[in-house]
Amino acid sequence: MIIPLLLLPFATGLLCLVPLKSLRHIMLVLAALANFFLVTTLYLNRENSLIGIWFGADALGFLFLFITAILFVIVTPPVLLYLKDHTDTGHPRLLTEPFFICFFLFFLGAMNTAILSQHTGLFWVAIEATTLTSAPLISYLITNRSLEATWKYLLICSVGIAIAFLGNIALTVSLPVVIPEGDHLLTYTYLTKHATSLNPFWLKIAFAFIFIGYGTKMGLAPMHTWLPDAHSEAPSPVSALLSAALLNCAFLGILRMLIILEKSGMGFYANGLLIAFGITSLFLAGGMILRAFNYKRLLAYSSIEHMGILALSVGAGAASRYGAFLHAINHSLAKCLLFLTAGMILSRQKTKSIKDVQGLLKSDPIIAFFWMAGALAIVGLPPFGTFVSELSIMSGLGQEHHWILLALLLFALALVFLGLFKAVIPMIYGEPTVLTNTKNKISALELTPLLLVLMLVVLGIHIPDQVQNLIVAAVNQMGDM
Amino acid sequence: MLNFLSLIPLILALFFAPLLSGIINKTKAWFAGKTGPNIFQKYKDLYKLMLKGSVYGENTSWLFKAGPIVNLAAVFLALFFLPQGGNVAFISVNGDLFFFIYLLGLGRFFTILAAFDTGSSFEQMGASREAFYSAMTEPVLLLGLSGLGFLSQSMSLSTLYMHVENIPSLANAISSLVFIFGAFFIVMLAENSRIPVDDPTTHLELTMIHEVMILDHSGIDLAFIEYASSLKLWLFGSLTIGLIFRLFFFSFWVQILLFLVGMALIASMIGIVESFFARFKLVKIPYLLITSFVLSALWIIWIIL
Amino acid sequence: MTQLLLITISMYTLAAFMPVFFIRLPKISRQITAITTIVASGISLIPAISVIITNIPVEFCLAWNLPIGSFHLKLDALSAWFIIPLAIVSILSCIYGLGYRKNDKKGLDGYGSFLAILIGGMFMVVISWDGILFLLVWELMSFAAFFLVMYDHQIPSVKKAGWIYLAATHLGTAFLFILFVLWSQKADSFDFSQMATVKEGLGTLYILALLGFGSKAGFFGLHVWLPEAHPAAPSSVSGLMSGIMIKMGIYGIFRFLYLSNHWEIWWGVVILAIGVLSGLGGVILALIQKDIKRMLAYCSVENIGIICLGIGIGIIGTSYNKSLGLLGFAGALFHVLNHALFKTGLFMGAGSVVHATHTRLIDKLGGLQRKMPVTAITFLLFSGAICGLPPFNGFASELFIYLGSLKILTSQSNFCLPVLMSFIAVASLALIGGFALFSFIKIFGVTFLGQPRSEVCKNAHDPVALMKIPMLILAFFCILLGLGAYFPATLALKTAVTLIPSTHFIYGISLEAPTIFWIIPLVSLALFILIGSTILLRNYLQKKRTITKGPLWQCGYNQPTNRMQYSGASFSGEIAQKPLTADPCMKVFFIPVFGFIDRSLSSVRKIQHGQSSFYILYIIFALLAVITWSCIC
Amino acid sequence: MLLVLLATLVLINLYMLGSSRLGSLIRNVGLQAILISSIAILAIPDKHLWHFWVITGLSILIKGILLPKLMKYALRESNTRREVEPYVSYPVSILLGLFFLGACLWISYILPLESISIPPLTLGIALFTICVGIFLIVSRSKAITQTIGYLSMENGIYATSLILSFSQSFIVEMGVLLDIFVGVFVMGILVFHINREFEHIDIHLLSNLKD
Repeated sequence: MIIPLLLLPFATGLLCLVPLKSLRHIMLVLAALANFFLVTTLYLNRENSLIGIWFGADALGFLFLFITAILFVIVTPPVLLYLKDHTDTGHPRLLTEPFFICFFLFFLGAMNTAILSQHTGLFWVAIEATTLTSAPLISYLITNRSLEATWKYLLICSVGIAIAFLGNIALTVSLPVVIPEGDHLLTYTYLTKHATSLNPFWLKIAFAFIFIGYGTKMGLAPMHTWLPDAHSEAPSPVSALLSAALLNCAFLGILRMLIILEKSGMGFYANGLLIAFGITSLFLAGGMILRAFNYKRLLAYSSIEHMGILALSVGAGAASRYGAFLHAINHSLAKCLLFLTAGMILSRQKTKSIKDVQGLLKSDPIIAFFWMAGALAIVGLPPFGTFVSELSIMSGLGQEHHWILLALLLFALALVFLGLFKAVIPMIYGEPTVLTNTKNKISALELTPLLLVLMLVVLGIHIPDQVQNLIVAAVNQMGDM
Repeated sequence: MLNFLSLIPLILALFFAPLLSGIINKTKAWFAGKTGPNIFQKYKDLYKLMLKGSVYGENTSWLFKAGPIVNLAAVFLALFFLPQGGNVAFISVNGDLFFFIYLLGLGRFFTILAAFDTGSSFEQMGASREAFYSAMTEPVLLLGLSGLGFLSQSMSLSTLYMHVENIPSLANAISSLVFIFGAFFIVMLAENSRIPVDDPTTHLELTMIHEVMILDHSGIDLAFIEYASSLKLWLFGSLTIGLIFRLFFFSFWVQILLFLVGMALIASMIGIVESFFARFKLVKIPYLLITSFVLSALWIIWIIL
Repeated sequence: MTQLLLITISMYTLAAFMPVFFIRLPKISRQITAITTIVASGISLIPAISVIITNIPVEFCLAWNLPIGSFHLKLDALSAWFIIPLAIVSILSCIYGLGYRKNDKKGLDGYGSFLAILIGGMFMVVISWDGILFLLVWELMSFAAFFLVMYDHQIPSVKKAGWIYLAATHLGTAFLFILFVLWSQKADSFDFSQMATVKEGLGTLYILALLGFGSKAGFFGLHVWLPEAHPAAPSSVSGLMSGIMIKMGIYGIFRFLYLSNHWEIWWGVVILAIGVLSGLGGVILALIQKDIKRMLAYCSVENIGIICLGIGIGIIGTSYNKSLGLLGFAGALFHVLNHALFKTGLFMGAGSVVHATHTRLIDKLGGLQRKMPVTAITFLLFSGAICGLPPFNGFASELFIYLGSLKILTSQSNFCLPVLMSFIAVASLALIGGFALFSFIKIFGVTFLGQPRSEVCKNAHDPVALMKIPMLILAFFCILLGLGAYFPATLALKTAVTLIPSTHFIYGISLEAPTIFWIIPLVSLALFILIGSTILLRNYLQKKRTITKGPLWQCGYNQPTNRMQYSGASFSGEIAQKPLTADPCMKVFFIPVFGFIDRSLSSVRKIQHGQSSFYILYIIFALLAVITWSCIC
Repeated sequence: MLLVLLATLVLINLYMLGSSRLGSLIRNVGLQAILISSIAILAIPDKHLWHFWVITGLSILIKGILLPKLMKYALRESNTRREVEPYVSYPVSILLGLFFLGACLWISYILPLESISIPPLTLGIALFTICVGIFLIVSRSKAITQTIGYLSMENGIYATSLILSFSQSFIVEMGVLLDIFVGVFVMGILVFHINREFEHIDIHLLSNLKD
């Protein structure tokens, strides 16, 4: 079951290089659906899917697999739409359309590989692969800004991940006895089993490097610097995927290491790091959002903020982890919704600056609806899932007696809230600056965000048991030590 | 709850109320070394006004007519709650003092609205001043009365003013009454627009307060207003003098006699004050009212410590 | 009864989604949405009344598939007491809203749905018995209100108002988050019944509750959003917001007291101080406004202050000698009801004025009582009520609070804190009342009396029937509750008793309203008789006299123009020479603080300067920091 | 023999810090890769692992020959020959380089590495290579130089991994190599395009995106 899941995106990606355009598009859609289908089947008979040396699907993995698969299905139509809009423009491009789709699928494949890989080294390879496959997507249309963004993304992430590799090396050093030809030595299962017998000093060093490395990819401050640029310049569906799926994958790497460290009794050390960087990200994002001028960058900063929340709430202790994972899901959905909507706004108003967009409610109400819904969801208001997840994170903090953290979190959230709505209210309300009468009608493909809204509402009002089980399993995997 | 015996002082009040202004004017005249107007002048004025026709300002509305009537009715009704000379009032029930105060408020409300209705800037100016000063007198009154409530452990206007046995010593009681008496006296001056707050006999509209509000009323309406204001003077006078009547009680009739004498005394005291003081500048008046508030606060402190 | 609760909730939900079904024909959808909401509110009255009379709470619990919290509803006397004004006010403002929006050409807008959500949210707030559920519906309510405030978003100032409202409500809710997290952590459950068992650390919770609920109720200092949001919102909504939504904050405080089973005396002192501050601050600021709806907003602050005085007297009395507090609480509860009625009415009146003249500045108005008599009469009546003049309902509730404090005074023979506090309460109530009279004379006089001050009044006229009827009904209620104050007063007492924690409760308290409430109708009757007879006398005397109309006496000046009239500004000239526009708290506290935070935090933007080499350096430094941490740890 | 190689490596690193000519930088980074692989061949005790040879061979091929060729091409496209105005001037860079060398050696001596038979000197120099790479990325102002820096950093990491953990498995090594290859390839393409768009590859002007 795992192998087809791994191969599918790459295979279809290669197939997409065929010159038949319509076929290509169908292929993309099918791939997305098939991917989701495979994930589901894999989940349904997860009992008899044992975790091998290289690959294996555990509870955490399933959580993120599902997020990725669902989001991929949802962003596919907008991607096709985006490609359709930009075919005939003679604008210079980094990739031809076939290659774009190919890389897009490879990106998915890389993420799947990362999530499924059980081997530290392999995980590293996969994460680096996600960078390499997604970088070309960012500057699909070549402009100064997109090239710059891509360059920074590539350079900063590569350096960061290289640091993570040093972490892996330190991990091997921390092994008690060095047997040549021991592939299984660096699997997460093995490390978790023998966590107590690892050399604590080297383990700590390893975590330090890996945390910084994958933290760069995850977008924790102050390693976040690539994130606003990449997210603001990429085609909106791509930024949606970057922000909603990719960051989670990097987070997974940290989580898996965290399990090992907690097992070996260094939880305080690791969690301290998570909390510290989480708070930093929260406040940095808050400060940035207070005076944001570009709505896509604003969304990027809010991603940083939410990564901060995740790190903080995972680090705060067992009680708030349920909320953390729930929040990971909610944030992915909400952020995807926002980025897709941002793409719609951009395609109509042709500007990314907040003060040039006004009166969406009048010019195109449906977009305004999506935009407002996304904004409400991202700041954690009912009836959206984020409200529940943030609230349960807070109560978790309370149960762990982290009152200062709770206060800081609330303060940062308030900052983000103020900044966000200072930007969103003028965008939605008031008289529109330019009535874009050309593309006012919404094509059916653009209604996919509606799905996201519905999912968010469902998660906010009544969490389905399947999701419940998924999260509980993940929490247990974090917990049992 | 209803005390029919107290209808007697009530009726007396209705009769003697206009006399007070006569006494005041006599006193002033005596101090100024003149003969002054007849002591029953007010009655004559009222009679004359009753027989006059009225002139109504253009585009004044029903409120202009309603003002004097509601005011008179309210003040008249307030009289029923008023204990006179330590006797129980006609109506006495726990908390009726608030009724008393707010009835006066109702009357004031309509007088001021009537003044506003004319649309004449002078009357509106007077209205503003009246509203402002009365807003400052109300707390003094209520604070004083609730202080009495604390002393007499009771909640009805009549029982507040009833004679209390076991006064530790007369001196003590008197000394404790000095502040509140002062406070109430000032309130009385302010509420009834006497010097030094307001000069009823002035001829410059810009400096008037109460008089300017009724510039355009004439005939029977003016009569109502005049009568109401003399009743009001009676009310406040008896509230003030009543403070002293708490100290002793002989018998119903004696009390009534003493009470009438006391009212006459109050009137002449007002006359004395009026002949010894000049009218204050308008900006000074709030200070006077604040003084009265401070006095009552002092009294509260005096009694609770 | 339980079914009725669920039916009500589902009908509100239905109303919220109604416009979606009628997306093609906005006019129909408006009406149907409004009707659904009205029916729902009507149904909600049934259980409320039955609970108030029988005093048997209605309860409904449902396991909820959320990580925390459960769908637990409970309608007890306290909730019922708040539901009654909620239902009445919302029904009337729905009707009023129909008239108000009759001829604005907006197509489909969220008004109806958000109104339904707002009302339904308030209903849920009042009956929810679980912390999470409470917070959820609380947020729903607040945000529905936000969307309603943004109704006229083409006006630039409205956007600012909306943002200020959002900021205020969100910061307030943040405190509520802390409150409930802390509380549930002590009780290890979000269920109110569990929370009620918490014994220690209630003081902190109380402060948090005051901050959180106070920002919604508009305590002075936290009130800055009211004068922005109420004028910005359409009058049908601002009536609802000011009449009942800010009372949700009061409900929260009552509910907190209900759930916390031990009170300290300083709680009472604190809230009494808040009451004095809000009352005086609110009324003074109301006095010097020139915008009619802003003035009404500040006046809401003042009335919240009066309610707080009542609560303070209640707590102090109770914590001193069990049964003393009842009157204070009952007064507060009663005033909640009354204020809901007349404040909504006032906003409706103001709305009709604005609707007719398209201005909110009273100095442009004047003499409207000839053009719009119904509005004028009702407005006058509501003003009388809000100034607490007999025989209107405002007088009854203020009388209650007066009696409460006087009762404390008369039950203590020597000095103690309660005595001092009740003296302060009495004095400040009197002062508030006086100034309220002052400011409402100003508003009513300048707007409706005298002569028109500008052209805007030229073609003013009474509003359509749909707008008139609610005002008349409210006016009727104001008189009814004033004359027949005895019955609601008794009910208020009965409700107030349930507040007092069992540790404090003693038996043998008379739950009859004081006798003076019997006197009110009699005296009012006497008043009417007197007025009538005076009128008769007057007419008799004037019969054979000449009644002429003449020019006014303007000190002999005989070309007065309308613009020479006393303006609102000059009317309150003794207080402040010129009417102030910005709120003092805003100017002194909030703007500087927020500016500071903004400036200091947005300095982090320098980090993102665009030089990738330095970005790499950040990573290296972070790495070094982490390594040092791993060495020291 | 090993010592000679190490010394050469150090010298090359210092030269990379000091040289301004991009062509020679590229050549040196290739040389670096080859040297490190040969050091590995000498230093690693057990050479019987078949995949060890494959890896080494591949890395020499890719990092030593292929990538330098690619970068040369990119360089030719962007008609720049030398690094002008670096953030840190060359003499200072060299001094700093010496400091890095010292630091790395010191670290490699104090690290608790009981189970490893490699002389700390080798480790120290491997770390030094990493430092040089990072330093190049940070202190130079041309995109291509940053690529070179990245490559040299990777070389260093590769060396470190060979020295410290030969339990790294074949697949992972292959993956790493692939990643690096693709990474530098993409970077090369980007450099090419950046140069087309901006008429230069000077990253001073790659700073439009900021807040």
